[in-house]
Amino acid sequence: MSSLEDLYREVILDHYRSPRNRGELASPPALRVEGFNPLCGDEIVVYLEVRDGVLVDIKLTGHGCSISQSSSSLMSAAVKGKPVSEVRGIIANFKQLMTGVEATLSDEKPAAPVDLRAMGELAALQGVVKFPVRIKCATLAWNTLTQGLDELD
Amino acid sequence: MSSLEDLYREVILDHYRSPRNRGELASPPALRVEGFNPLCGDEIVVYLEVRDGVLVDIKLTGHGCSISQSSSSLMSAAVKGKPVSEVRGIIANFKQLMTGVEATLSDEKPAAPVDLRAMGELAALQGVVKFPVRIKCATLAWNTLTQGLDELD
Amino acid sequence: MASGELVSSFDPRRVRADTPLLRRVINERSITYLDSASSSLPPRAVIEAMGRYYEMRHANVHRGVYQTANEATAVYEGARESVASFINAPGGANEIVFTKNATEAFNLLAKSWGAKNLKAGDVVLVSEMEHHANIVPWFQLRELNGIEVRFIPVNDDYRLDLTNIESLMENVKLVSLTSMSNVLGTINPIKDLAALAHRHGALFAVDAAQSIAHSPTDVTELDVDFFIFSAHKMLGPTGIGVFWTREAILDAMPPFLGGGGMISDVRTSGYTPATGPSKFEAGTPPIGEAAGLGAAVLYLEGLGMTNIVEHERHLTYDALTRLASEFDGRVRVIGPSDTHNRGGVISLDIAGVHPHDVAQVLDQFGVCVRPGHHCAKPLMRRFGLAATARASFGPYSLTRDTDVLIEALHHAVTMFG
Amino acid sequence: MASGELVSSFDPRRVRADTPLLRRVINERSITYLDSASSSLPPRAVIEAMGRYYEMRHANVHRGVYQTANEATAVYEGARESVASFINAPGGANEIVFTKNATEAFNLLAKSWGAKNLKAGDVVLVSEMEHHANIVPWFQLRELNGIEVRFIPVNDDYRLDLTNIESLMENVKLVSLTSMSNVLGTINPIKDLAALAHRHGALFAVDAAQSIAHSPTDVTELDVDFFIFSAHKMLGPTGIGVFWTREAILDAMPPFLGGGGMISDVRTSGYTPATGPSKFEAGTPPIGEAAGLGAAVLYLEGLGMTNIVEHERHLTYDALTRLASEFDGRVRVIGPSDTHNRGGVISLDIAGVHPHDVAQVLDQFGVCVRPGHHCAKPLMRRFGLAATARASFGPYSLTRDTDVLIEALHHAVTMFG
Ligand SMILES: Cc1ncc(COP(=O)(O)O)c(C=O)c1O
Ligand SMILES: Cc1ncc(COP(=O)(O)O)c(C=O)c1O
Repeated sequence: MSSLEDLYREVILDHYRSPRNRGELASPPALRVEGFNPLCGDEIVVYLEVRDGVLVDIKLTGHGCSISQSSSSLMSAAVKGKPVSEVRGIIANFKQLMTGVEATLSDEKPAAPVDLRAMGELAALQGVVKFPVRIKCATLAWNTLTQGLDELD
Repeated sequence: MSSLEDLYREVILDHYRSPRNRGELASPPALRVEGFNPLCGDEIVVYLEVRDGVLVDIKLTGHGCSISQSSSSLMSAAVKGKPVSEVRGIIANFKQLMTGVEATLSDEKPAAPVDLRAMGELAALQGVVKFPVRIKCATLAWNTLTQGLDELD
Repeated sequence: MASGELVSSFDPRRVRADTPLLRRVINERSITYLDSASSSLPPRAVIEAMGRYYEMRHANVHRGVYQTANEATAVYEGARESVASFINAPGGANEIVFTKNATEAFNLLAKSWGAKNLKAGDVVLVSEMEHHANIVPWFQLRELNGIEVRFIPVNDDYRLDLTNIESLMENVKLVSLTSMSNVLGTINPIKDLAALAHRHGALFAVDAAQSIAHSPTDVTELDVDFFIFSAHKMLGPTGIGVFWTREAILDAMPPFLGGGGMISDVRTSGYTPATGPSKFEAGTPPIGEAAGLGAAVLYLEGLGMTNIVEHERHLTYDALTRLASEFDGRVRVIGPSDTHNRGGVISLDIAGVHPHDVAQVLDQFGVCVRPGHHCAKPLMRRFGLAATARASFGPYSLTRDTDVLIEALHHAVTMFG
Repeated sequence: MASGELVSSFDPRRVRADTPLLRRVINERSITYLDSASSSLPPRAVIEAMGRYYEMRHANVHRGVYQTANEATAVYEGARESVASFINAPGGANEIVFTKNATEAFNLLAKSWGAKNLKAGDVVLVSEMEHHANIVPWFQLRELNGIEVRFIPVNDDYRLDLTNIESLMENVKLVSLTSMSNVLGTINPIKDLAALAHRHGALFAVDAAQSIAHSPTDVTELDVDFFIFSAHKMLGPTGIGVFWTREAILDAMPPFLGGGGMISDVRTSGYTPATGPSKFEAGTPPIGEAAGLGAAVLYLEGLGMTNIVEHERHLTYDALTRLASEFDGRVRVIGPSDTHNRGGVISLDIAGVHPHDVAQVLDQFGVCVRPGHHCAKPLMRRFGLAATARASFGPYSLTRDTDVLIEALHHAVTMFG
């Protein structure tokens, strides 16, 4: 069962049971972005408030599996209050954590390793990469956030 | 090669090379009926003249393989000048010669055997039954004739 | 298949031994396959029939004169005969059209028969428990010609709500229903509903994808008009489905896909369609697949469909009983709780555990269940669910499978607290 | 397929040994298979890939979480990757749609892309040498929306008559041509014609059914817009075909068949289609077939497409030479008489012997040739023929096959005097 426990680490189960930054923001002024994974029906709504280049607030609603829910909760905690440029960096890092290993699975050269220490709690999602079908669950919130930031640009 | 020679008996090759009753009849008064085998592209046109219940004249045009052509030639020779009721009997006999063995191939009980002596030259087409795909070639003219007789009824 | 390969009295362990995939070991446990509603596992006889076909007889069908072409044609047309007799088609093989799957068959129904016979305002009556295959083609037809697609509601007891069926029948030209829900396991009263449809002058189509391998079929006795299913849910291969209708209806249907094989003539100015099932089988047909389907039909007939019904009813009863008693109400079955008019498809909703996670945990025990909306989103919405985790039985299933399922479910429930 | 199974330098006898069907004995003679243009013979690697799939990994794809479902998905999506790289699709696997055969792919082209982008008066330019698969769907679209279907004539030298091509291009929105005629063997100048079409603002579709297994393919280099073929003509199984187009075009195409798998949402009020190739793959896809197709691509790549071209050109040259010299003009080849831009498809017209009879006599020698109109009736009419007897080569063909063909043809000619 070791890889299962690797997938469902305590941090993940904790964020699943007690999601951070759950709720809505009035929009406007906040931006509301929807994400949807048609394959498994996971839905997410991200509310973003950016002021002076800083992501001052973020809230999330939606439903989905423990991976998509905890990933969105972990994401919100990681990006809230950060400058947008820094948020983009965090997103890029996280996506690489997911894709680097995807690439390894498909026999390509692994991407440069991600600095896991710098990722804090997010690193708990590392176990997902051993379950390629779940990667989409983990990245849903992140893709939705990216879409929101792109819209604000 | 024995079954091949059974298929292409001398009578068949003879009727193929020198088809009987080839040509057209003015229609009206004659009836013109077309037959077509979409599978192999064989085409046949049968001209019928029935007076007082007798098939007084029959002519054929069209093109096709040696089996369809010789079968139509043999048919024309067998039915020409005969009362329609007798023609229907010849058709039934011939169809049974073809279907009886089809049924045997598909594991059903064979139909009652056909009296081959009564069939004269037509019996030469017996070899066709060993080649199920060619049965449609052999019956094309006969089905077309039946259709014509039905129209006249 | 030689008759010696047939089992004379039904024994699921024998079926198990016949099914190579059940030898798989997954995460150090024997596989527990509980996803037959998605796709069934073919027995060796089916796999070998296809292998033999490609090794010995493969050739394109029709118009071939040489021996292997005749043999391939015999395999293909023989499968048509087997299927016709399996469902007791009144007109025999001439009424059987091979498609690529049940979904294509529904598209054929909607876009050939439907496009010709339905006009704006005509109603196609389906139900809230239909698979998307029996919904989306009707929506597509609606875009084309303005028909109405009407839904029979589903009751809280997971059965069709027929209270207002008479008024629902207004302007209905076709009733198209699943014989068994792929989510709920509910078996619908097809024969009665077909009679009702006919009384209202409507035709009746059956989505038999779920029932075909799990109960005896007799379309003549059911007195329905269209009957659709897929080989891969009846121990056969992917890539082939069946569309049945009465010969008279089939003959009057306009062509669907165009190409070789479905024509009787083509000129630069136009074309004339072929007659019979060929008209709807454009291009090189699924010949190897027909070899597999034919073997699957023989195999199922060898098991005996009534034996399969009995066996699966027993498994279902046992599983429903244990699921109801073992989890203190945390595991909810989305479907009828008894085995009356109910098949072996068991959808689960587990408080606090997402179906995706359920399936993931179960996979660690080698248990194969399917999470998701099961291509029945209207039904999911009806019950306020995004997804379920679905376990389903086949003739090779044993109570031992339910044992492992329950063991693994306990683990999932504990894990997510 | 393990790389050890690959042949490093091309040897047709090795291919022969790999092909189980070539061990057949027919009428006491070894089979002489000369019908690869109808359907090719799969090597053991392909048959075993399918068998292994059903024995080890079969499950429905998509949405599965358990291990075999993931493996089945990997097989299916892996085949998409292999095909994309085999034809050098610029956008990779996302541009590959699996259909049931080439014919369905043409229907997808006509009824999805065509129905959306073509209106009354727009012209689809095909040629007199097209297969019905590239004619009938356009006729069907014409019934729907009044497009014009225009034919490039074929010259007496069995090649496209391009004299008036500039004026033929008037109002043309799509040129849809075969890369190689399945009757004449003629190879058309696809790259030049695609450039011409683009100059006139038209898109360009290729019917590659005949060329795919007989020459290297590079859709990027050809700069075409649609590319269509079937697995069963490239050593693969029946039941799967390929539709390729650029990602941007694919994304803009409306759905075709409706059902599960091609949606992103379904409500009782309507549906939202999925994106990517899934949008066009309704229902359970041909998964076992994809396993076979993937193996076929690997096998062909192992042989080397340029090796195959060379080999078949040699066989064709030899056969054409001998057919021209041995029969005192009684045997006429309907197709180019040299091997310049010509593949190994040889249609025969024998004075006084109907093609059906030719094929029947040849069958007695174990020789498999196909009689008929080859689903190219407009071409047959153009040359005043009802049918031809067609011999065609594959990578497993040898000059020995031509020896037997010629021996048997002598017998036929003698027999019919
Ligand atoms: C040139 C050509 N196009 C299209 C097709 C159709 O292929 P399929 O029958 O596999 O759909 C064929 C083969 O029959 C062909 O030879
Ligand atoms: C009830 C029902 N109808 C239709 C289908 C569609 O079958 P297929 O995917 O083989 O076309 C399925 C299975 O997916 C089903 O369960």
